[in-house]
Amino acid sequence: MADKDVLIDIFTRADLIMQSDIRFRKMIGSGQLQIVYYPVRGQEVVSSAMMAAINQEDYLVTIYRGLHDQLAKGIPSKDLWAEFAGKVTGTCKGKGGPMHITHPKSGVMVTTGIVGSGIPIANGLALASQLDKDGKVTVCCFGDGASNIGAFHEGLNMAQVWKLPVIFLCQNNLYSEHTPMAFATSSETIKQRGEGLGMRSVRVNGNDASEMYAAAKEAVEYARAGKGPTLIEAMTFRFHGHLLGDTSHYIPKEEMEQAIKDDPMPILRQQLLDLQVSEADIAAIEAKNTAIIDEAAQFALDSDYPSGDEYRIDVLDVEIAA
Amino acid sequence: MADKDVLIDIFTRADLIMQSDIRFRKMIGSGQLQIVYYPVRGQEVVSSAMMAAINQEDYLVTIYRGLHDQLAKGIPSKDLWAEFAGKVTGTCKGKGGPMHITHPKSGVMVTTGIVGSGIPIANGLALASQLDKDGKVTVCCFGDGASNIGAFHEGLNMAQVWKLPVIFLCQNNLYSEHTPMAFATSSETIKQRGEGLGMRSVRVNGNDASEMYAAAKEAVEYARAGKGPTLIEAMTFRFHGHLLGDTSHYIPKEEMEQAIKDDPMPILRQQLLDLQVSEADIAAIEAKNTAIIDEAAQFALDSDYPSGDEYRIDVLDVEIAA
Amino acid sequence: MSTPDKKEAPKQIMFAQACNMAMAKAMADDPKVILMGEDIADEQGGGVFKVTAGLSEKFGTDRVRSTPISEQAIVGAAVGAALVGYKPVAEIMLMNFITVAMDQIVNHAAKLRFMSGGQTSVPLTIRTTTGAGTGLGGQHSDMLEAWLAHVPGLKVVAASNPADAYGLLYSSIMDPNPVIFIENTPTYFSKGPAPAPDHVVPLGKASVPREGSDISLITYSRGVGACHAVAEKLAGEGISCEVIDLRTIAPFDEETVLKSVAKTKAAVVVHEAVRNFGTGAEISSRIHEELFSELKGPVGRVGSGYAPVPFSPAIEKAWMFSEDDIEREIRKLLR
Amino acid sequence: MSTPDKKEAPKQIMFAQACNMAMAKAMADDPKVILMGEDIADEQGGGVFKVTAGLSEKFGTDRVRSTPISEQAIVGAAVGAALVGYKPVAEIMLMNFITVAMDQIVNHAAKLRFMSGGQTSVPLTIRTTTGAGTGLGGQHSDMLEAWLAHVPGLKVVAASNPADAYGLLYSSIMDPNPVIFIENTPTYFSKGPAPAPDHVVPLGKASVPREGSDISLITYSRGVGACHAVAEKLAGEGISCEVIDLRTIAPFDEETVLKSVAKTKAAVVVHEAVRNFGTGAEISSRIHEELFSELKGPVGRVGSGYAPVPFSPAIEKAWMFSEDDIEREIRKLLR
Ligand SMILES: Cc1ncc(C[n+]2csc(CCOP(=O)(O)OP(=O)(O)O)c2C)c(N)n1
Ligand SMILES: Cc1ncc(C[n+]2csc(CCOP(=O)(O)OP(=O)(O)O)c2C)c(N)n1
Ligand SMILES: [Mg+2]
Ligand SMILES: [Mg+2]
Repeated sequence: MADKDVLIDIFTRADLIMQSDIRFRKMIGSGQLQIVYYPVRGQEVVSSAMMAAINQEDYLVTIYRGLHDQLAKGIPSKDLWAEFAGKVTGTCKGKGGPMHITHPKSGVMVTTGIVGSGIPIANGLALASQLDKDGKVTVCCFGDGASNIGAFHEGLNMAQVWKLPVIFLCQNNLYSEHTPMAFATSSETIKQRGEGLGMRSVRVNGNDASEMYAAAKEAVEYARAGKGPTLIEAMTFRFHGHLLGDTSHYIPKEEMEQAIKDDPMPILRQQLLDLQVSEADIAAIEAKNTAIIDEAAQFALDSDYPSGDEYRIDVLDVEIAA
Repeated sequence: MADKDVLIDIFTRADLIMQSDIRFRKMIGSGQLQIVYYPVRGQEVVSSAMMAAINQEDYLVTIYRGLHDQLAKGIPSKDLWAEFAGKVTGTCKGKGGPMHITHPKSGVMVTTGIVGSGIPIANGLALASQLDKDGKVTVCCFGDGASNIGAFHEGLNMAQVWKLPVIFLCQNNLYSEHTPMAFATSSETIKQRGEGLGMRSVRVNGNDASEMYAAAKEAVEYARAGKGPTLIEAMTFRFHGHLLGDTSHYIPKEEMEQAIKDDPMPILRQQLLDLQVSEADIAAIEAKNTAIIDEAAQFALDSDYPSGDEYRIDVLDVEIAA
Repeated sequence: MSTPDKKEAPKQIMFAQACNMAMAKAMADDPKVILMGEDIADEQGGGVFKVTAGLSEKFGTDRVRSTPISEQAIVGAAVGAALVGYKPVAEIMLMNFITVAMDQIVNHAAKLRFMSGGQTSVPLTIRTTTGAGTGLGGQHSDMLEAWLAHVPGLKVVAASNPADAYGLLYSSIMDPNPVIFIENTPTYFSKGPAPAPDHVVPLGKASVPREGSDISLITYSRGVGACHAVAEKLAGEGISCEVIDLRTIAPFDEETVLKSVAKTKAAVVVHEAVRNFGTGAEISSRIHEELFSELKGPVGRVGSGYAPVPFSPAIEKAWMFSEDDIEREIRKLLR
Repeated sequence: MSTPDKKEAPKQIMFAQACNMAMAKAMADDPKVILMGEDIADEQGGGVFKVTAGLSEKFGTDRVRSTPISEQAIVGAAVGAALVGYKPVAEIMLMNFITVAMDQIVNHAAKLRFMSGGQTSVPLTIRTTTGAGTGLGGQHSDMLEAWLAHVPGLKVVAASNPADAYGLLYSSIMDPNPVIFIENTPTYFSKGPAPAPDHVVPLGKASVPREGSDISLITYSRGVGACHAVAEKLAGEGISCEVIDLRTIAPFDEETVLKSVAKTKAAVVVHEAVRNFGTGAEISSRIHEELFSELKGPVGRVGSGYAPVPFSPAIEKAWMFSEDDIEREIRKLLR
């Protein structure tokens, strides 16, 4: 079991993620926001525990389903919400949107919408750290389905050959879009693929804060010590389908019921109570998160859209003539 | 030890390959042929034993370094030599050249110059056989370096998920161009990568005719029985560098000396003698092969080049207007 | 999903439905037609846009195969099966994802017939969809047809309405050459007259959905709707626009294009793809090369701006080709 | 291999050598310049064409990194390092191999600056080489610059002589944008005057290696040599050709091109790439759009035929763009 304050830290991040996910789905459902949204409910603890084990200067590369990773890594909610809403006050001035959230100040270097493509890029960030000897690690998040694409293989091989300080965090939620893992994946585990590539690989219950945190810490120390990359296969689940509107029809009823029983959030909350964190203290954390989201959502709604001409800016270093 | 007649069969193919390779290098060296050539000397037994275990109707997909595979599979030497020479009498009317030898009559469906790209295509051939229940197997040849590219990973995963009747023959000659395997490959073996993908995988001395033949036979039976693919990592060596002109400066002297000691051809020849195949019978096989090559080489030199207009034919099903 | 053998086809059908019907007919007509793609079988939802819905139930999962997320493996398997007599239809979910499969498409599908001296061929169809305007952002909206049009050995097809989609997709599947069939996500669910079950549209033939005398608007896919709208508007002012729907982008129907422009003596080429180095440049060049002396003025080109597809609606709209752009080009020419 | 700091540079150097010297200078000037590619370090031979020979010995294998055969991983690693201040130079051995790396090039290198709202940038250079005419066949000879020119956010550069190669490659490496630097295998070992060590050629600026008054020949890479040869020949007949070497293909130097054609009133665009949907179409279209009424006739285009690159010399020659093609287009215009 991780220390109390570590678990509080993880819970604080995870609760912000959970509440943000709920709020996004609510606002999209009510039409206040019109965006394609990839729910993260159920995967909060994986990224919260991972990011609790690294620092702000460390790098993160993630994917379209990245809200949990981005918030856990520390992107200010206002900037993130504004970007989701396509506002000029967003992290990317509204040009990238939810699928391309970027915020170097928080170490969030790339969010990609192409399955697997973050992996080779993460190597480059890690290579820079290795050459600069700046002690940073790079965390690269992707899903189980991504382990079937070529970039995964090329990226892991290169990272291992070069002993790069990178952590490949495969968030195995057992489904890629509507495809169950076993249907499209030749190996029983993703861990096994990392081992096949000669990489230090572990498989953990990503929904258990302490277990996930321990695995993350170990991988981070391993990387910072210059020993090379680790593949962490973190078992988790997504409760609201691939993207909002997905009815999860393809998920067997029993599987869903079990997953809900194993929902990491109430479990982690109970763990805090068991560690004598008072209901009041927990409620205070939750209230603070609610306030952050209230402010961020309002900020996003109130902010202006960028002007159309913005499309000529940031294509190259110089503005493109109209 | 494989049966005598099997070994004779393998030797007959392997000797044709060895003599052809020697002749090609001679004719290129003397300027009679001006082509980029990828020597196969040293890898004769791997493909001869593999192809001795399958039939003419079975499919082969191979690579730029494919002369040994193509001859072992049974492409008539005249057609092959003429294509190497870019003549209209060649397998591909001179349009493909050495790097794209194709001869469906012999089951040689694709020769590609792109590392790893034959693997996904081999799956398609095997899928057709699986759907047609025609009992054919597809053999897909590639090198150790190809195991670092994405297509290898995607292809093996799909083949295993679909249990395709395909045999992935990785001819591990320990080098990719001037790069030793260990320098660029994160795992100690290629076999290990197949296992990481949940595939039946074996590693054999591809230069030992009996061992290679046994592994091939097993894989073929496994595939024909509908059990799925096999990855065979066949250890071998190439004596004349990546392409003709390569001095092999990057190969340690001792390694090269040991490889020459282990040259599969004299060893296989001696095995025949040990099995009471007479020197005269062996000499007859060699003489027959020499005659085949004499005729093929002459045919290639005597044949005409295709006419320039040929470039408008075979682009689409209909001829392109000038 | 209705399929051709249903007694009477609906009067109006959606674009996505037309594609579904074309595949159903092709599969019914030829047992060698098989489908591969991510989540395309009914167990996996019948395609993210439901374009293949019902087909695996009807024809079985041997012929309608959901795949791993492996575009190289998908296209490669389709190429291999095509080499030995199958007519595979590979779905690349979104056009931006062809970037991971370009080797199989360009170095293999397009070239194997030629490099084998005609011994083999690749009767493969790659279906993919794309299109901006709905906030999918920089990696899910690109129109990349210009790349494929530049590759000898590939045919590139894009329909502008359900009936054409039905007739063109069927022809693409039956064509002995590799064909890239480009669908348009934003108009997947817009309706049009249903085709007769035996409706076929030949590849390489453009259509002239609107005849006119003052100027030729040459376009395809979603550009056709935009050109129609502008033509309607300008008709009020007595400007008569002829609209040419290329339908096959490469090799394109020069005869129909040149015949039209020889008549109108003016042309604007319109597409959603980025204007710079887009397909419009080739079409414009061919018109100038053949009809230079007869033209009222230079062929106009309309395309989207020089930028990745922006996410925020305001920027996306400003970046994207528009009816205003088309109108401006027309007026520039006819002023 | 000589490097800039050698006392006196040789009078004549080879193209490959110029590229080597440019990388050596960039690495000496900026510690953030690193090289990655297959077999590029000296242990692995210093590159299959020896273009990087000596660099790992000089700058160490931390900065000159031989890689696995993994083009996606190579370009991806270069993108990642570029995001945090490095100026990586990734070598893709042959241009056909970019087909396996197009996702990293197009969806990432070209777009990350824009999608991040300018928070990040990708000062990356991708060196690659290609070119037909030496019997390398269908998968090792393609000129694919038209694809990359169509991608907003990428610069595409090609030099026609050693001095330009030196000055352009140096500028490409130092440029804050992703640049594709296209070398030409068949002319790697042809010589030209050596540049001064501090010779720099700005991106986006074409050169006018030969002035003329009757017609403008607009070209790049190997097309420049061919245009010079034809210009020489026709000079004898009193036909005066101006040769424009674009040097940067995208975004290209419209000002220089239009200024030249405004003077000569006639133009032919020449490149080795397949003519259909090639870069020549964009350049031709831009000229027509800006100078239509001043032109003697339609801009001519010369490119290679609509086919994969054939292996057999006889077919390859017939397929490939040629001096005869250029001459024919010129005469067609000036007759
Ligand atoms: C190269 C590529 N192919 C297909 C897609 C479409 N797609 C987006 S998400 C997804 C499923 C990915 O599943 P997984 O990797 O398990 O991540 P998860 O969504 O479960 O978090 C697919 C197929 C894509 N974005 N990129
Ligand atoms: C995608 C791609 N990248 C690079 C190359 C250049 N190349 C040709 S052969 C080769 C080495 C391949 O080594 P290996 O797979 O071990 O096969 P071998 O040549 O040893 O038989 C390389 C890098 C290529 N043809 N295709
Ligand atoms: Mg998943
Ligand atoms: Mg090898």
